[in-house]
Amino acid sequence: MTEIELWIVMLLALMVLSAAVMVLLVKNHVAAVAAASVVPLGLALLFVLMRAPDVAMTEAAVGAGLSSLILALALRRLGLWQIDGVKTRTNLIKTQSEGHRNA
Amino acid sequence: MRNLTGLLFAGGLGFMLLAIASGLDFGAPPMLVGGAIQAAAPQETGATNIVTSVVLGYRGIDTLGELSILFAAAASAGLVLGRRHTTAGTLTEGGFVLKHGGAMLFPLLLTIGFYIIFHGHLTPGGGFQGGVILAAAFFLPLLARPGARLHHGMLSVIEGFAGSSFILIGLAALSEGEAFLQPMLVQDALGQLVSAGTLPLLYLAVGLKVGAELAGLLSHLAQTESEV
Amino acid sequence: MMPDISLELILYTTALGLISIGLAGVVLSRHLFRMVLALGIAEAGANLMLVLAGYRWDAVAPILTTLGEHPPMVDPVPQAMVLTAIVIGVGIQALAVSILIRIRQRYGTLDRSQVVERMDAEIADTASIPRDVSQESPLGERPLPSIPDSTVEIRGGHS
Amino acid sequence: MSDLIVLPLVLPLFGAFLLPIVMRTSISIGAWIGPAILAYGCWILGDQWISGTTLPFSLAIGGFAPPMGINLYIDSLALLFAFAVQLLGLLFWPFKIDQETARRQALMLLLVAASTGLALSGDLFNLYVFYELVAVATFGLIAASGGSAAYASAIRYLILSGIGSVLTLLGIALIYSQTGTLNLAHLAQLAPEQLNNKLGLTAFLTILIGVGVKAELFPVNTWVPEVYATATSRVSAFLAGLVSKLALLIILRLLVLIFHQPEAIQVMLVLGILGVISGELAAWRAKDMRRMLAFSSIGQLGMIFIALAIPEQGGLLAVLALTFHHLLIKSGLFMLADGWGGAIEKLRGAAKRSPLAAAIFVLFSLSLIGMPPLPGFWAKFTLITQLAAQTSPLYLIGLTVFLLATVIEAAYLLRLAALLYGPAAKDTPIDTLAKPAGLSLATASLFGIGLLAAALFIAPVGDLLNHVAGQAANTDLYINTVLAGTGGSQ
Amino acid sequence: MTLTLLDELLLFSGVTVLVAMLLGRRLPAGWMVTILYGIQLLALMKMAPLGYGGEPISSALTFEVMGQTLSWRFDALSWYFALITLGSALLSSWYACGEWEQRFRQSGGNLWLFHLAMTLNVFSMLILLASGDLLSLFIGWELVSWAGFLLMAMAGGVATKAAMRYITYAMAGAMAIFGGIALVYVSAGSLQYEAILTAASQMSTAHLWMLVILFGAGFGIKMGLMPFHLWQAPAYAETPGPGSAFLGAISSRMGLFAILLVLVKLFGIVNIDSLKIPFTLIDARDLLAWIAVFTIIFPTFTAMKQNDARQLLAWHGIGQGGYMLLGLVVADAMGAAGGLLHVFNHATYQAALFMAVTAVIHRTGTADLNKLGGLVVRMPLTFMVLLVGIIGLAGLPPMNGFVSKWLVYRSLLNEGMPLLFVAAVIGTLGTILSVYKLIHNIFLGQLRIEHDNVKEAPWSMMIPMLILAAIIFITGLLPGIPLAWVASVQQAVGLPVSDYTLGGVESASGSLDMIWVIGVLFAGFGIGALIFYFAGGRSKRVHQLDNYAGGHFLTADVRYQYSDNFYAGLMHLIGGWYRGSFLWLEQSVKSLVEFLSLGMQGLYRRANAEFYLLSTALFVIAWVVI
Repeated sequence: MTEIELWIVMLLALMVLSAAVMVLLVKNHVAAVAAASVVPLGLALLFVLMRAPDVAMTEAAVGAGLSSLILALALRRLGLWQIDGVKTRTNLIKTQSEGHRNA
Repeated sequence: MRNLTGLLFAGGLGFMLLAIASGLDFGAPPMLVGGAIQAAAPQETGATNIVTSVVLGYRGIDTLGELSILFAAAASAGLVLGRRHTTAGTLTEGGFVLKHGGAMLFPLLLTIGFYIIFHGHLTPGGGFQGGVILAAAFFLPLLARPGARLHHGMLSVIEGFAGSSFILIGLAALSEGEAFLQPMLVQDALGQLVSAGTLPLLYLAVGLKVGAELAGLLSHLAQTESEV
Repeated sequence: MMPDISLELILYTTALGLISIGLAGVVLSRHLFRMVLALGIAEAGANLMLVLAGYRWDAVAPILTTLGEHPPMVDPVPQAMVLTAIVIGVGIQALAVSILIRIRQRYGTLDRSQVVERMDAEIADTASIPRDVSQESPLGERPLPSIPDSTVEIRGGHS
Repeated sequence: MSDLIVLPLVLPLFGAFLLPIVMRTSISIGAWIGPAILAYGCWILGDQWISGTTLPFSLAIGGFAPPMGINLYIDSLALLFAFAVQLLGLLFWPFKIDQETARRQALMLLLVAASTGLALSGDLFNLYVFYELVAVATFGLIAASGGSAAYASAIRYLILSGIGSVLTLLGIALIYSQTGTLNLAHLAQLAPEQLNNKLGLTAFLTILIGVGVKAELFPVNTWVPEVYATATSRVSAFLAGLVSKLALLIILRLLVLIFHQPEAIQVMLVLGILGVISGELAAWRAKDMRRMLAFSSIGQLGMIFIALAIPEQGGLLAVLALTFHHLLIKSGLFMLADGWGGAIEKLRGAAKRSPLAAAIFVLFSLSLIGMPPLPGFWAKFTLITQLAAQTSPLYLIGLTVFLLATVIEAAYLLRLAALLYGPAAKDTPIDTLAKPAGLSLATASLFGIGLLAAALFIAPVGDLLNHVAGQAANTDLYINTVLAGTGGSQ
Repeated sequence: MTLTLLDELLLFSGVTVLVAMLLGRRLPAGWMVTILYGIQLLALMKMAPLGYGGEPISSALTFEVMGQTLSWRFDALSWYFALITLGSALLSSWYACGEWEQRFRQSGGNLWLFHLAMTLNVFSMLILLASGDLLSLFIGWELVSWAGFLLMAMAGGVATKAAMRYITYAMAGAMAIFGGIALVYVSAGSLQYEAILTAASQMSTAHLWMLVILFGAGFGIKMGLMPFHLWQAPAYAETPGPGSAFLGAISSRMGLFAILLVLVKLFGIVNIDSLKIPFTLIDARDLLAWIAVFTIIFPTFTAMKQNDARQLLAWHGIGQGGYMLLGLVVADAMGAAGGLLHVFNHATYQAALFMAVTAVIHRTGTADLNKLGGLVVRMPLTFMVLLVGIIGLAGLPPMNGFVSKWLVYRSLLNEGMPLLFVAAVIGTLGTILSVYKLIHNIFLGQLRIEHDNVKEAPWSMMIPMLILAAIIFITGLLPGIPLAWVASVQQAVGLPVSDYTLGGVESASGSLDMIWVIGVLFAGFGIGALIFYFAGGRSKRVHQLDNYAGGHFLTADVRYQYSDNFYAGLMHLIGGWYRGSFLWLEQSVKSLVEFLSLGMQGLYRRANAEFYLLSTALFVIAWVVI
């Protein structure tokens, strides 16, 4: 493993971890889903570096693509699709109102 | 207070596990089974992609279980969400790009999907990845034109036949006097499309099943009901 | 220059960090949807952990490119298992999400404690148990009357 | 012949995949597919038992010799469990025909297949896959039972079980990193050198907690009361009766074959004791029958965990006796709860409405309490003699808790029995009282008959269990059977 | 397989159960069952040599289950208790036939269940008495508990509540025994009596202590020893009439049987002697003796407070158990003989008393001591029986209770235990006071108007009562008859044997000849009568109301006899606090369970239970790993 790879791994690790923390901390559900899809994306890149192309493909297709799609569709049906985040005040700490459905 | 305990808890857990994991010999796995499989896989399964030979050969029953899980998840989701095909209230009509792009992408995605599935034993990729792409291919028009419905009947037929053909291929080996799911028709032509005998067929089954199930699942999730 | 920190540590930290963050998220979130998201993160961490189990220094991906002699390969078995695990994870996630949709539809909320409360009440109703609050939970734990949304939003907005 | 043992595992999957298609064309044909497959599975497994094939044997799937491929390990214990799975699947078959029949029956078939897999599989990751399949099928079946509460309990169960599966996966990853194999026999061979350390212990504990979710292990069993209260009785019966035992079987195998650390055993003992305390005490105040049964089931599983903490053949015998006893009893009781599931107060005088059901309830209760000469007594007797023989004081605590819990159990079960036989509440005519549905009652009586038969033939049953326990406790036999002639150790 | 005498007995008993089960709904079932009890008694009589030092008889039936051998056998101890069991069953069942049965059925009672419960009780008691190893002992023990529960609970309502309380206590006791059995099994490697006998002598003190506590508590609960006595009185009192006669006579003696078998015979009372309680002067045996004495005193004084005749008798039943245990714990020849003899004597007079009270209930419809009185003129025979019974209960000559109590007192004095003696005498004082309350409030004083046309009890009920009264007197006159059996029991359990004669005991430390005592007594009465008649002997029959109080003549509608709040002064002095304290103890245990249960339910209901539970789990991991 070359030095440059090591740096990349480090960056990816940082990205993945901070995205994971983001998922829990951001108030907006859409942002949370977005952050949640960054995690598998970063992981997929990591997997490539770990010499696991099959896993990387699957993680990208299933984890990043499909799962985000599912979550996004669900968000819409749950009525949590609030881009601006004015009404939605739900995260780890605050919970009460979860915003009204947009449609 | 609550968050503090939570963070302490998470940090402590992570640290503890890290302390444990640092005892592991990173980068030099024992390779007991892995090594043996690497040595034997090309001859036994005829696949150059050893992951594929593990997925479909050595751990074929895992894959069967996984398919079943996906099937169970789809069926459960279907049970939960019900069958009402009332529709399409609020999903906004896709724009021009989405509409026509979707139409153009459809054959492309289909081709890529099947390509990935069929070359799963030679190159990275295989049934799951290809299946997801197939699902995307079918789901894309749905995004573009919310009014369109997937043909659920057809999907479930594909799904059922794909799944059962996976098992049938396995049972065929059994009826030949071999073990269940034993690879058959392995050719001595490593690197060729036909080298792996029944493996690509299995992957095809996997791909179709995954594709059909995911497409069904997605369309279930996508349809909005008037009562919501 | 080589950074001072080893690859090993970074990778294990990532994997175990993801698991910890995910578990902490599941345990701490008050919103069911966040719990599902957090569960996905924890699962991703476990997958990474599994892949790490098969990693080998200076090895190539487990795909034969040349016949005959080949350089050392990473362990293919964990990769196969991760493949399985990923798909399992997404299946469960889809199911969870569809159940969430139903809950939201029925109860109008996804707040964990509210959902549990309503569920308990419903179980008691179907079993036709007389609801005697003072018996069910000590005084301190009785649910407070719900605060209208508007008040909360105002407070939430200022904090 | 022995190759066919794979069929009870595969055919239900096959049936499940095909069922939606067949149902689409003909419901009447489709309705028979499931029962037919299960009956065939029963026949194959029973035939295996009777034909006297030398047990145990190992069956490599795909023809790949065990450490490389996945194998099924069939000893008497596995066979017994597999048979029980098929039989109970048949007994708890969701006969109801409606719009969702296809899906529900398909899920049931998947559940049966996965449970069979749990009983037979000899590979750690494969066990994980089947475990997840059981979980997903269960979520579906719970949620399918309808009410909003069912959805809520299903999602809570799902999340808890998700935590469990993450922990299990972590444990598997740790084990694999250390040993490079997942085959149980192979692991058993390597364990004394490689897993007899902190890492192995951590791996075991993560798996214990992960799998413990289904086995109703103490800290991760909060789902139990709400799920059993909301799912249909048949599903609850299958879960409480069988699935929890199969999760237990995984732990049992791991404990016997791989992890011998005293700490592992201690933790399990402590958790078991806590489970007994929490379950039985909570049941004391339960106000409806289903939740009472659920809590009592937690307590009983706790007792089994206490038994599991005795790592000898005698302990295994106690585990098996308690397990199969609880399997019979709890399944039967949940069948009675189909109709009697409501508030306990409403059951006043219900014995007059349905004397048979009340009699069966009393029979089950007495056996659960451990009244001789019913089988429950022998199970408990085996356990306490084993417990008393241990030297560590922790076991004596376990013994004490066990005995006290039995008193509490007797108190609440008999309180219910006394209500049943008491006078009906005023201004409720007898005809309006609740009554278990005919089919459920028939199933429950079947279990009752089974219990009585076991009481009558307790001596041969005891010998059989002892034999099974002996086989299960024999690590060398396991290793040799699976790895024989493959030389796959290195 | 040839049937031994024991097998025959058990077979007959089983047949009785079957007959009660199959034919119990028909009217003559009572007679059939009674006859079958008679046949069982005959079968028992065929084993009579056992009562005179014969060799034990084993059952041909043995089981081999889970590595344990189950066997059954009869020795003198079993025979003696079986005799009492079957005798009281026969008489109670006889008593139940005829009028009582009809009344019971008319008032909505389930006669079938009654007969079934009775036969089951007898059968299970025989099984228990026949136990040949600890495991079969436990099986019999549980069967007796549950059969007793059935009999107690069948009346519904209050009875069911009392029975629930009983079964909770009984389960706790059974579990203590169960635990004890497990410990014994581990140290002896077997549950056969012989193996335990050899192992018991080598057990460590701690081990023996644990076993004594477990077995003592377990068996003591059944006996109603303090502080586990609260369940007994309500449970026995609420059972249908003949049932309470039967239960009161024998049921709780099963506890004594087990104590004799396990603590006395297997562990040896001498071994128990060596268990010192640290920092005090007393040992385990003294502890048992003091428990026995307190069991005599407190329930007896509680009995004094009762206003329901059945409750009063039932409380006495608990107190009398104390005498038996006391005699056995002293464990010299006389004391043990007294304790064992008291079992027999108690069974006779307790059954007679319960029957008499039931007869009163049968005729008047109440057992409330505040609502009765003066019945002696209407039910003279019943009065006689009750009188005989209470004389026996109080332990006065010429009835049999005197003999056994005398033996116990004598041995206490002989062995130098004056404190215990004084305490036991206080108990007897309480007994005398309270049985006076019983007979006074029912039979003496003013007859109530509503009871004016009450008749004597029917003959179907009268005959068993008279038989019992006769037995009470005869065994009082000739205590040598039961003492012979008692002597062989003493021999069988390894206690010193007393030298008995037909009229009592004959030993260096004290002798008693009841023939002489009674002779003197009757001679005294005779002399008194002679003096009376020679001195004029004028007596006049007057009507009860031919009397005046406060200068007024009485009329039938005026209550001049106040039976309410009997012994008010005494009650004021001692009342209340002791029984209340035990109730408080019981309540607090129950509340503790309730509280914990609430907590546990809360644990399972918490919305974020995962958090607490998972973190506990992870702490466990941390604890183990680091």
